[in-house]
Amino acid sequence: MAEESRILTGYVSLPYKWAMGPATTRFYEEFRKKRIMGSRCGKCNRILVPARSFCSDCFVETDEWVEVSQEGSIRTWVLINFAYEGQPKEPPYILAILDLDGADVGLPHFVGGFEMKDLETVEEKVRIGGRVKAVWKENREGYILDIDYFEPID
Amino acid sequence: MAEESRILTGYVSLPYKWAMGPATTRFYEEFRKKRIMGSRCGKCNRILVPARSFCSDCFVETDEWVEVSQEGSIRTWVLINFAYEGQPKEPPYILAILDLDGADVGLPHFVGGFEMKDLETVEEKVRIGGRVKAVWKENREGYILDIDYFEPID
Amino acid sequence: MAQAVAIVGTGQTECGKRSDVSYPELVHEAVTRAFEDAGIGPEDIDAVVAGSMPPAMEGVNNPHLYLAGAMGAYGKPLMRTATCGSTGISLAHTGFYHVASGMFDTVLVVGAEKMNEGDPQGTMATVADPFFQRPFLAGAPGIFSLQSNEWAHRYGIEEKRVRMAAAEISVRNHNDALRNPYAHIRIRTTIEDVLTARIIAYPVRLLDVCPASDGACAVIMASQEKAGKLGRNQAWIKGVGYCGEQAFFGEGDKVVWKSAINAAKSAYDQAGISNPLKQLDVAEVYNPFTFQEMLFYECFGFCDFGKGCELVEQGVVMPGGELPCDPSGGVLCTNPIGATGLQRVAEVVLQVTGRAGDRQVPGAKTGLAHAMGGLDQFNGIMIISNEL
Amino acid sequence: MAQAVAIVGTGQTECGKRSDVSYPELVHEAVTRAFEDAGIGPEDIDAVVAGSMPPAMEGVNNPHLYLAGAMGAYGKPLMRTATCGSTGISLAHTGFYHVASGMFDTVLVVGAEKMNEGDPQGTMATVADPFFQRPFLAGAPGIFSLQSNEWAHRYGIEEKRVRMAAAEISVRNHNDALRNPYAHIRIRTTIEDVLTARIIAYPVRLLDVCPASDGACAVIMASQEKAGKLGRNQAWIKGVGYCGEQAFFGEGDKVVWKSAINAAKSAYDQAGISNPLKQLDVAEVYNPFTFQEMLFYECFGFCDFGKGCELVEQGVVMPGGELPCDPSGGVLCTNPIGATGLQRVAEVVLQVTGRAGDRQVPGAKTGLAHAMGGLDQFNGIMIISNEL
Ligand SMILES: [Zn+2]
Ligand SMILES: [Zn+2]
Repeated sequence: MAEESRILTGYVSLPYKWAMGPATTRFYEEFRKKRIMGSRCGKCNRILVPARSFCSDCFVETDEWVEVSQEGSIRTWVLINFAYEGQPKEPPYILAILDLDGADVGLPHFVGGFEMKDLETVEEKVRIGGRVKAVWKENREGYILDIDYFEPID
Repeated sequence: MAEESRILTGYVSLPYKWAMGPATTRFYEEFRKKRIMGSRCGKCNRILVPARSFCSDCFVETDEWVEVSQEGSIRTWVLINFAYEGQPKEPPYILAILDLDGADVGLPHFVGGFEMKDLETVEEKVRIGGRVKAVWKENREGYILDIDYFEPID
Repeated sequence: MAQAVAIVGTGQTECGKRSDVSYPELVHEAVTRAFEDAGIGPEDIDAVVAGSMPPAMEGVNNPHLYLAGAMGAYGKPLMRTATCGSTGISLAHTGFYHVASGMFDTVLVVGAEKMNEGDPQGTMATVADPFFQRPFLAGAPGIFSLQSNEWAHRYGIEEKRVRMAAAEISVRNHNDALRNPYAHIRIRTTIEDVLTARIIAYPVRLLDVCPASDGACAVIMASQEKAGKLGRNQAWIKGVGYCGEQAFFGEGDKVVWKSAINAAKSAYDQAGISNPLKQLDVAEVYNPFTFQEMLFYECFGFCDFGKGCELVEQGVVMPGGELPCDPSGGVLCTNPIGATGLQRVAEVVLQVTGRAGDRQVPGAKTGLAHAMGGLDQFNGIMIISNEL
Repeated sequence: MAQAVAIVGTGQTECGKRSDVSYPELVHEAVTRAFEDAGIGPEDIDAVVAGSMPPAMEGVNNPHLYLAGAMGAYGKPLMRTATCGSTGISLAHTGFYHVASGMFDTVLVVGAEKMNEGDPQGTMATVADPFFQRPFLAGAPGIFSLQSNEWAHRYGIEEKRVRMAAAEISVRNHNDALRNPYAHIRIRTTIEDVLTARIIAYPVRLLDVCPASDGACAVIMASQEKAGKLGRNQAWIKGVGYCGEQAFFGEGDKVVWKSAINAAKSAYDQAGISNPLKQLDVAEVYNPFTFQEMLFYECFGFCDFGKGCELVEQGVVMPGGELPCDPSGGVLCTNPIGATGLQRVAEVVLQVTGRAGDRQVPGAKTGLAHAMGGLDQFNGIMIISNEL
């Protein structure tokens, strides 16, 4: 008896109401209209995507909003092949950092639109530097997943 | 448009498997048999309830296990009258710290077994120093809620 | 004592339900104001110390990352300190150790919370172990009511008297909060209002309890040399104390409360304070619940044990009294938890540098800032003076 | 530099799936061993610094309370430091600032995690903001694979070569772990095993990835005076560095990686290190993923950028090489995250005091301990030597 150790199982579940603030609210209003917006930092001159209220590096407020392209190139990518709690889709799927044309920072998103049977079929479609284009969902809620994925276009 | 701030709602839900360790495992095996066990610290000589593997004050391992009484007195109590996520029962209910006979530390648990219409009816039954006795559930799982509540007995 | 550490700037946001901004934007607001107050910018900061409640409060599990840009932390050492309710004072201690070590000249310290983004009492119920205590922790009101009832019973203070003194504290705090531009709850209350408000967790009624607030507070600390170069308002950290107790709520004595007593004693010893009532000019006592504040008076040596009510009845801790407490309106009217302890520090800094506006305690030179956390197991103190 | 701070004791638990004990019991084990190693007891400790991952990892939201008794913290100042993956090194920094400030003579520093109590990758996905990044963070493997692929592509290192070097690192770590009584994964692997293991997140395969471990580590720090009185094994903290980046994963350059470069630079400057390959005798590089370790070699100045593979191929970072890395078996074989960075510190202490048993690097005098966290935004370093 003495040296046993039982396991107690349980869940912690909590609800959240995250306030977007004006910049993210506006960014997602534009998103519904299939526009990807960036904001320019007057100090370092970078176009930041997603558009935001202050520059991450410079601690100054951004003021100018500019639309960036829905096309860009793959900075880096990974094929996800394991499962975890709260995962947004069934593996396998591809995560990537994308450099959209006109933006100075990378955007994390999915690359998809083709069958991912095995690594070989994936490597035929996806490579660093490869070009991609946003594929929008029909019903858009004003959220990052309004873009279903970015599709390879070269 | 500019100054709106939308709310994004969501949930974070995660599963847990808490290892009890040998002391808590044994404590709850005894609990199933309706026995409340304490452990004695050889340094400060206190009987600690729930029984545990080391003394919270002295950083020494406890060795001797002793049964303590299922009766005790109310050190302090509170009538809970508000709701929150994950709450163990519908308010109103009474939380208390109980000094069980034979134990040197207090045990948090419910006081119940009577109707809690209003503060007046509650104050007739519950007072600091009042005597209580454990009321066990029929089906015990080896958990602190195997005691349904402590019932006033004076 | 260590080498001298000054507080050279403070910045606070307006508090309340701040769904007009995101959590990072809220923090950005406080930090911007701290920079303005100190007359410096992020380029002058050598390290950043940040903290909040357990991140389940906002559901973003790496808050010091989420908020990094909002604190101007890019390219800098960044530390996260988080001790639950006492986070704000632990943040101030961490910043103090950073500068006192001689490793950094200027450190930005930031505490923040957006309690309206989550379920505060649900989060607080999960601070306890899952084996024994979790079902019995009805958030903060449950814990503090247990303590208050035990305290009143121990000293045989009759209920009517305790409730009246608590009501006077509530009215005082609500009045003070009206003079603090950063405070959350801004209503004028009467004794009658407090005594007849809805019961939350007996004896605690609605106007005895703090709100769930969104807010942020930033404080800039500097070495003596750096502070001298800045040549602006300076307050000096004279003593710090913190003490912890057992994980089991029922184990310690929460009336003659060791962690509160010891935290104050350490800080007093360092600051050379032997008679706090005489030597302190202002005290920002962490008071999420009116009743609990009187218990702190006793543990901090403002009066003998069991005599907390008298300080209220005699006006000692009221505006114009010998030791006005919580001129900011206190935690009772504003509680963005991760910021709350640091707001106590910021208020004492404003008071001892004579910049507290309508709520200024005339001639305040030395003050006490306090915060408390855990399930009533942690207390932390900082003594701040306008003289080195 | 600040006043001298010694490490006078370390204690580690055996790591793995430790469901034989509760989380507090696990911590008690490490702390007991640290006291034994230093020849002191809890009564000699002036303050306790504790930390772990975001508490969602174990589902107990106030870990420093839950673990207070297990650390002998009753009646003492208690600080919680938590910076995600870099927690262990941030803990060591916090302990260092405590002692260096002159406020405390002897400080107990404790890092712990019980990753088998929760869902580690699910927890890690919630470290990111909910607005933009959360869906795209497939825990740690996703992030680190993105980084590794970008690194290899940037320098045109062919895939076969990278994978072979990574496999050699994996085999080295697994062999070393067999000589570390505290390590979790204890299997002998071959290059072939690593190259053909199941893909987790391409290019990362099962044997390129750290496990989810339960484990705890405790370190005792002391002032020079106190260390002298103890008169036992002493290691000295010669330099510390930490650097943070932007909250947005896609924003910074993760190849020429500013936070890693700057953290090392700060620590080197303090320690007087200009040629790390020559002046360091051992390095405990935080390597949850084989590929990433080579990137750290470059950022820490062990070689030029793009040349990380060469250090493996030429044996420089292998046992018997000029700078053996991760003789403990590293993070790759043992990763109780909140303890992991502190385990790096403890291993370097054991190495420079000549007490690392079968895995001792002969004559090691000075070593580097490292940890990393965030979504690849935080790096922290500590340089430790057997000479003051
Ligand atoms: Zn900029
Ligand atoms: Zn004992």
